[in-house]
Amino acid sequence: MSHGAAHSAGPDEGVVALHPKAPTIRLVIIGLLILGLIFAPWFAYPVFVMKLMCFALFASAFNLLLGYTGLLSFGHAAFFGGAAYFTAHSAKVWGFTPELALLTGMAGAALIGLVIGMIALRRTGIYFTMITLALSQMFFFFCLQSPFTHGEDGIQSVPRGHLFGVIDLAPTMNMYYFVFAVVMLGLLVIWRFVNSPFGMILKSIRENENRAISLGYSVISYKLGAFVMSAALAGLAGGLKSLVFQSATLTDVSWQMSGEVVLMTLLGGIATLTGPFFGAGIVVTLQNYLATSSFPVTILTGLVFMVCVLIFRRGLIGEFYASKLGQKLGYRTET
Amino acid sequence: EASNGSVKIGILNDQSGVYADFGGKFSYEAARMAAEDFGGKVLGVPVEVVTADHQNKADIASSIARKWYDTEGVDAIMELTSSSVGLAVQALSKEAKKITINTGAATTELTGAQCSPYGFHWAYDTHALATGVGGALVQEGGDSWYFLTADYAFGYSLEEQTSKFVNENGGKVLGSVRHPLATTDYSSFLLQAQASGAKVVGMANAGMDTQNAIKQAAEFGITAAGQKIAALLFTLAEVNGIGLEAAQGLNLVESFYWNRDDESREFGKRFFERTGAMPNMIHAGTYSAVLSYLKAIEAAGTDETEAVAKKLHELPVSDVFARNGKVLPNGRMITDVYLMEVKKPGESDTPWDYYTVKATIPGETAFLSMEASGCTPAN
Amino acid sequence: MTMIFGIPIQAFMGQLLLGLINGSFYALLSLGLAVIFGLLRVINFAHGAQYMLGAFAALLLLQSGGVSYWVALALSPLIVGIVAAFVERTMLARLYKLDHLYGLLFTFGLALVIEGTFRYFFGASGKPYPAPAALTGVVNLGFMVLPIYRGWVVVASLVICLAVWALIEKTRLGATLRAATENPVLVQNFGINVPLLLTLTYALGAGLAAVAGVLAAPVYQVSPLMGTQIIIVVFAVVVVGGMGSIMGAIVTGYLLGIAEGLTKVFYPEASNIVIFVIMAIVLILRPAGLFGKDV
Amino acid sequence: MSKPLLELKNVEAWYGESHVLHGVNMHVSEGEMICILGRNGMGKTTTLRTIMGNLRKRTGEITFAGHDLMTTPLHRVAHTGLGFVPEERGIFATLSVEENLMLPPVVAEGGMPLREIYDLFPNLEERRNSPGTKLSGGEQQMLAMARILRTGARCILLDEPTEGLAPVIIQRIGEVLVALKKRGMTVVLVEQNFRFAAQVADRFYLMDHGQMTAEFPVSELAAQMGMLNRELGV
Amino acid sequence: MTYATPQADGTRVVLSARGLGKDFAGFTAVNNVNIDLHHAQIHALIGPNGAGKTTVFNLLTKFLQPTRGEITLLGQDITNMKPDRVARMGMVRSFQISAVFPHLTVLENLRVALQRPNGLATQFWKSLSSLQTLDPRADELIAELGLSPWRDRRAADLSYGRKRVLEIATTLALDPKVLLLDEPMAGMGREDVAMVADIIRNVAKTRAVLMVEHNLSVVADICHHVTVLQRGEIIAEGDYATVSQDARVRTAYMGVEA
Ligand SMILES: Nc1ncnc2c1ncn2[C@@H]1O[C@H](COP(=O)(O)OP(=O)(O)OP(=O)(O)O)[C@@H](O)[C@H]1O
Ligand SMILES: Nc1ncnc2c1ncn2[C@@H]1O[C@H](COP(=O)(O)OP(=O)(O)OP(=O)(O)O)[C@@H](O)[C@H]1O
Ligand SMILES: [Mg+2]
Ligand SMILES: [Mg+2]
Repeated sequence: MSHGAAHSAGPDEGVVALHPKAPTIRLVIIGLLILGLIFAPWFAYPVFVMKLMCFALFASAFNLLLGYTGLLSFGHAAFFGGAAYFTAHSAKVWGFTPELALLTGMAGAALIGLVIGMIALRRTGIYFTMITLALSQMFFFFCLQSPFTHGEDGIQSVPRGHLFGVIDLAPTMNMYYFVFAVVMLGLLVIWRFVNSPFGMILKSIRENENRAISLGYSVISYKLGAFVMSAALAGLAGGLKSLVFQSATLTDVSWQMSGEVVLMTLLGGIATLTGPFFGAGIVVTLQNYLATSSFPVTILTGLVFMVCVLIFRRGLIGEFYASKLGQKLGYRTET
Repeated sequence: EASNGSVKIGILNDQSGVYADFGGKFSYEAARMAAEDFGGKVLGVPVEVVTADHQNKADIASSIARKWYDTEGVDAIMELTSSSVGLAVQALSKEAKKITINTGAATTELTGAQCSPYGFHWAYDTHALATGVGGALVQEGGDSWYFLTADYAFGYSLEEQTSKFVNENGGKVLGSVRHPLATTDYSSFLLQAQASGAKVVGMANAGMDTQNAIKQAAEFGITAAGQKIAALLFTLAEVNGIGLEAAQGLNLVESFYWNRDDESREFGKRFFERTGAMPNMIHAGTYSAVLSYLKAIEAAGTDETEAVAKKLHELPVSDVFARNGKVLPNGRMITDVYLMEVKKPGESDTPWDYYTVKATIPGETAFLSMEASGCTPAN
Repeated sequence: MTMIFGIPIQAFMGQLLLGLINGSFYALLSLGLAVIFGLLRVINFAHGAQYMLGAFAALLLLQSGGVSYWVALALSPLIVGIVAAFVERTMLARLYKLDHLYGLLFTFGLALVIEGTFRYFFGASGKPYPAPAALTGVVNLGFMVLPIYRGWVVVASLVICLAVWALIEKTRLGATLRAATENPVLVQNFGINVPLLLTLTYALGAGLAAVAGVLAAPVYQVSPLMGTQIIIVVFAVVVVGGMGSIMGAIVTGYLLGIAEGLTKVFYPEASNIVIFVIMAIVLILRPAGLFGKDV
Repeated sequence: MSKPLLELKNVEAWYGESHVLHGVNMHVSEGEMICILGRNGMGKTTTLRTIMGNLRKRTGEITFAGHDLMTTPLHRVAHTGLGFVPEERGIFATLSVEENLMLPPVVAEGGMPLREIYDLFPNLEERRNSPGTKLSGGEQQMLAMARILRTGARCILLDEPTEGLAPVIIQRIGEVLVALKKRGMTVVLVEQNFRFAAQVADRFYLMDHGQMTAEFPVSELAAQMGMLNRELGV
Repeated sequence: MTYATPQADGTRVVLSARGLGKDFAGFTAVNNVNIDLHHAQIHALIGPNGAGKTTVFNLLTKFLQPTRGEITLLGQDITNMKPDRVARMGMVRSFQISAVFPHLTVLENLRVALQRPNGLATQFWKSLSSLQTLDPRADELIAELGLSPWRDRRAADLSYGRKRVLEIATTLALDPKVLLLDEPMAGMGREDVAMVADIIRNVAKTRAVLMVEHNLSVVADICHHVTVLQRGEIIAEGDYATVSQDARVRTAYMGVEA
């Protein structure tokens, strides 16, 4: 994110020797994480893990933008919550099957992303951030007033339906593996996106925009592409969440939600693939845990934010990547 | 007998968000009072009350509710402030076959189209507020109205229902202005209301919106100039919040007032000792809900949901909150509600003595009948 | 009666004036925000919380010490300023050398903490604060009845805004501060105590928010949520004005207050989003904002 | 010889962990112009930055006009009469040319009035209202120097003032330096452009790996050419 | 020293600017500049600091929109085009302040440049290894510019001079028809200057080159044609020998001693 870092990096920064089996070890770590999720319902509460996965996908989608194009959006709730409404509405009112409903939500989010992106991308840095915040706030008021969202009540009792008209998603386990599959697919898309020729151009734009232009890249189109992609995937996460909880409400479009996703990403580690997962895990656990304690959630959330910014700027996974062990395993940190 | 060695009641509501003062932590206190007053035990097993803050987020509420049911042996969830949470948790509980008694949310949907055989609604709803304010106030002479309506579903339904009663009682609605949620400055709307010449300015909004609107009405001398302000959803806690100076003369509806009779005063006093505040209808309603639930378990001789729900439907409700309450098949508990007027600063002699009761609206009028509710039992 | 856009000119004037009053708060708040952003390059998300703190400080001073409104008007910005200075010194100052986004994230967390704490101790609905005796009552302006207090708000905000603008733009202070944000070490090499300067600036911005808070206390409910509600709108005001432009923030504050006021008459449902709509239009036509320099 | 105006004794300095200055000894008398020569990365810039106090991790003795600079707070150093023109020029983008010029507080009498500065650098007057960094590279260099002349500093530290400048400008800067010296200004010059330095400096230091390895007056320049050629590859 | 003479015979004009002008808030940075770039020729733009050389570059490459005048590239009017379009048409520039992608390796820097011409830019579904097809060409350029030892180092770790070389390499990777180099030798050591001069001479055999340079010996050495700018206007034109004898050029730019 910080371009300043480029200059301070000295020529012979302490380079740690790569562990000879680093790539294999990295694969094993990822594999273990996936296995953990497959068997999670046996030792953790499935709805909780589903929620965590939805937010992890949301945070990863957000990270796609922040981590790999350096754009901090403070309006991602619009895509997440917007898609939740679209998915819920199409499943409940139009009777769409879950996969179609999700696609509807995604398409809607992508469309909002296109509109917001076209306006906001005219500026960069902090200006961009403020504009996304304001535009998503407009969308919030739209949702508040629009009849199809049912205002304060929200859309409730959304049917999970039958996947492809066949598999009933009402049983928790069916839903769990559906969510698992979709989230994995989403993450795979993000991973591929980041590690693709397109992602390479994004990275270079983040590093030096003018140079990228002079090489003939239409910077705005690439940024917009990433923005829409991020919006669509955030939408996928939101839609999925509305199916898991069978409701879509205003909280998902509020600006506090936009703040939460920033927190998750920051906490986990910007520009790391697995970071958002851990960030989402911590935030979701905290919220659930604190709900039954007498300590106010907002205060703790705020404190975590402050401490994170002041001390663990790289986030959990980011710090690990930057540690000796992480470097040995061949993880690269961007910030 | 009780299934798993205890009867557990969960109080799930907003304890840190915008509705924290509505019921908030004090609802938990009220629930514990009820459990203690009942004797702490039912069917020989202890009664436990747990609580959680859903932070006004439906998904957090849903996950807590599921977790309570699935892993913590909670038998019933109550309070459930805010419509979205109330509806979400009731729907989920219907699937999980668990009882919910909502005392915090206003929407009639809970016992209407989205009703549930295990879902109950205590304390108040938009219909009761609307009849209370709309109907009773017109009879008092406030026959021309102008609404300040929060621009979302809750506001519309309050305005719509109130207008209906105003019209039915021979009054007239002169106009309304829809203000966005969370507006801070109402002077412009108030000026429009003033210009309309209506006798009553109805506030079809909630929370901070109503508080600010009322304060500013006092500032612009609306009440002083002879117009009445009627707040459609406002409770004792909030009157206390803005102070009598600004709230004087305000009309509102609650289904409970601590200074109603000796019994309620005694309850109020005990509640005050525990919380430092007098109870409003949500607190008293939650107390009543817990008590009724425990009575139903005792009567059923089991804490099994179907049986308890059946008893809850059958048994009359009679306690400090509801003296002649009964539960309709759709889960709506009906009881008297009261039209209040807020006293002038000079008239109030004891602390928290804020209301004069101007009219009592019988439960049958205040709440929708089963037929009119839109709840189909198969639903 | 003369009509304008279908409403009596009297009513129209009244609404215009109300808009101006509302705009006074926007102007004061966006001014503080612009000062902090323009000079420290920090998006002060805690601005709403500081506004709330100002109001609460006045309230608590009144409740505990019977401190009058006028004294509170001086004292509570001072208190908030000192608290802000402490936060800046111990925490925020460490973030200047990083990407500006971290300042935003930090103050976002700070806002959550402050608001959460006040909500925890004072509940959500808040407390009333009486207007000072000298300013109670109303005057009849012919076209409307104006509470005297509101008139005072307009005057006070205008005076404060102009004073701050002059302080920053008409003295060398402004240039020095801008330079200090760009290259603090070099400015120190020129013999200027930069850390102190930045601390004072942040305190000034926060103090301005607190002034707005005290001014607002008798008008709105003093509540932990009062800041959250207004801050997002104020962000939009600052963006429309051109971020970092002091004059832009002030003028746009008043203008948008009026625009919002008029919307409340002609299309009330849109009155909360009108500012965002204007923002979107302005950004399409003039990406740098009305008064912003193209950066 | 009278007591030097600026004196460094056995100064060591670090960037974090990396030890850059290894015992620098140097003295400059009032009204003298000395030039520090040396290959890239030998610590010339660091020496100047250490004098100004920008590197806080340092040991040894630095005195200037009777002040102990080791204990002087960063923002007080300028008030002792030292002016600094940094390597990267340090022009402020958000300030206009004139604001840039007026930024450093006047620390003593005898600074150059604005009029004279504009006469010396007409480009600056012409562009005085445009943003500082919209100036071309050369103009920025002029601005950086002009800015210090205004403050009345007795001694200026110049870090590679000719880098990236057109020959004609270099010449002008040379003239300015000579004029300043005539007025009694003390100058510490860091230069890569040997030809330029040779025309203006009174005395030379050669810096190598964080130490002064040679020192000679301009009169010995011819004699030292062989050594310099070896060391600098000029 | 070889003074290459411009061929007076009809060489192809690839880029032509007519009456080019640029005002910044009332200040005229460039005024009435006419430039013709010929195929296979090196054209130098020199002048004192602030004369407007970089601005002319920005105008030609459309990073700035000219206030006046028009520009034709390969027979097409590009006066109102976006800079990336112009780059795609085959006019590529380097920057005065070195412009590389600091956190990418040398190889990756080159790949980024090669991606677009090879149609591998927008594929977000392909893997990174699909970019390996670009490596042979990238390695060729790396070798050609003597960057092989640093192939897998991050650009940020290179010395200033190497960064400049890398920037030239990425520029060449696009195989541009017109090459604009802003002070390509600034900050380079002696050997590097010679090497880069050789490279420029070499690539210019098949394309037009416009360069800004303060190093007059290089200009004298490799440029066929020199334009001297002062205060935004052209004060002299011709080959180096002619220009360097011009009295105005001598006082305005070189100083009397030159
Ligand atoms: N900010 C820094 N952090 C760490 N090391 C630094 C820093 N700045 C400079 N150095 C190192 O300190 C040494 C001396 O650098 P310095 O800038 O003083 O050299 P110099 O003699 O001025 O060179 P040049 O002629 O290139 O300007 C070099 O090895 C350089 O890499
Ligand atoms: N964006 C801008 N806004 C205002 N003025 C500008 C802008 N860009 C350049 N200028 C001015 O235009 C003039 C020409 O600048 P330019 O950078 O083109 O000079 P140059 O010939 O490249 O000089 P140098 O050799 O020092 O790089 C300068 O006086 C500069 O201050
Ligand atoms: Mg140096
Ligand atoms: Mg240039």
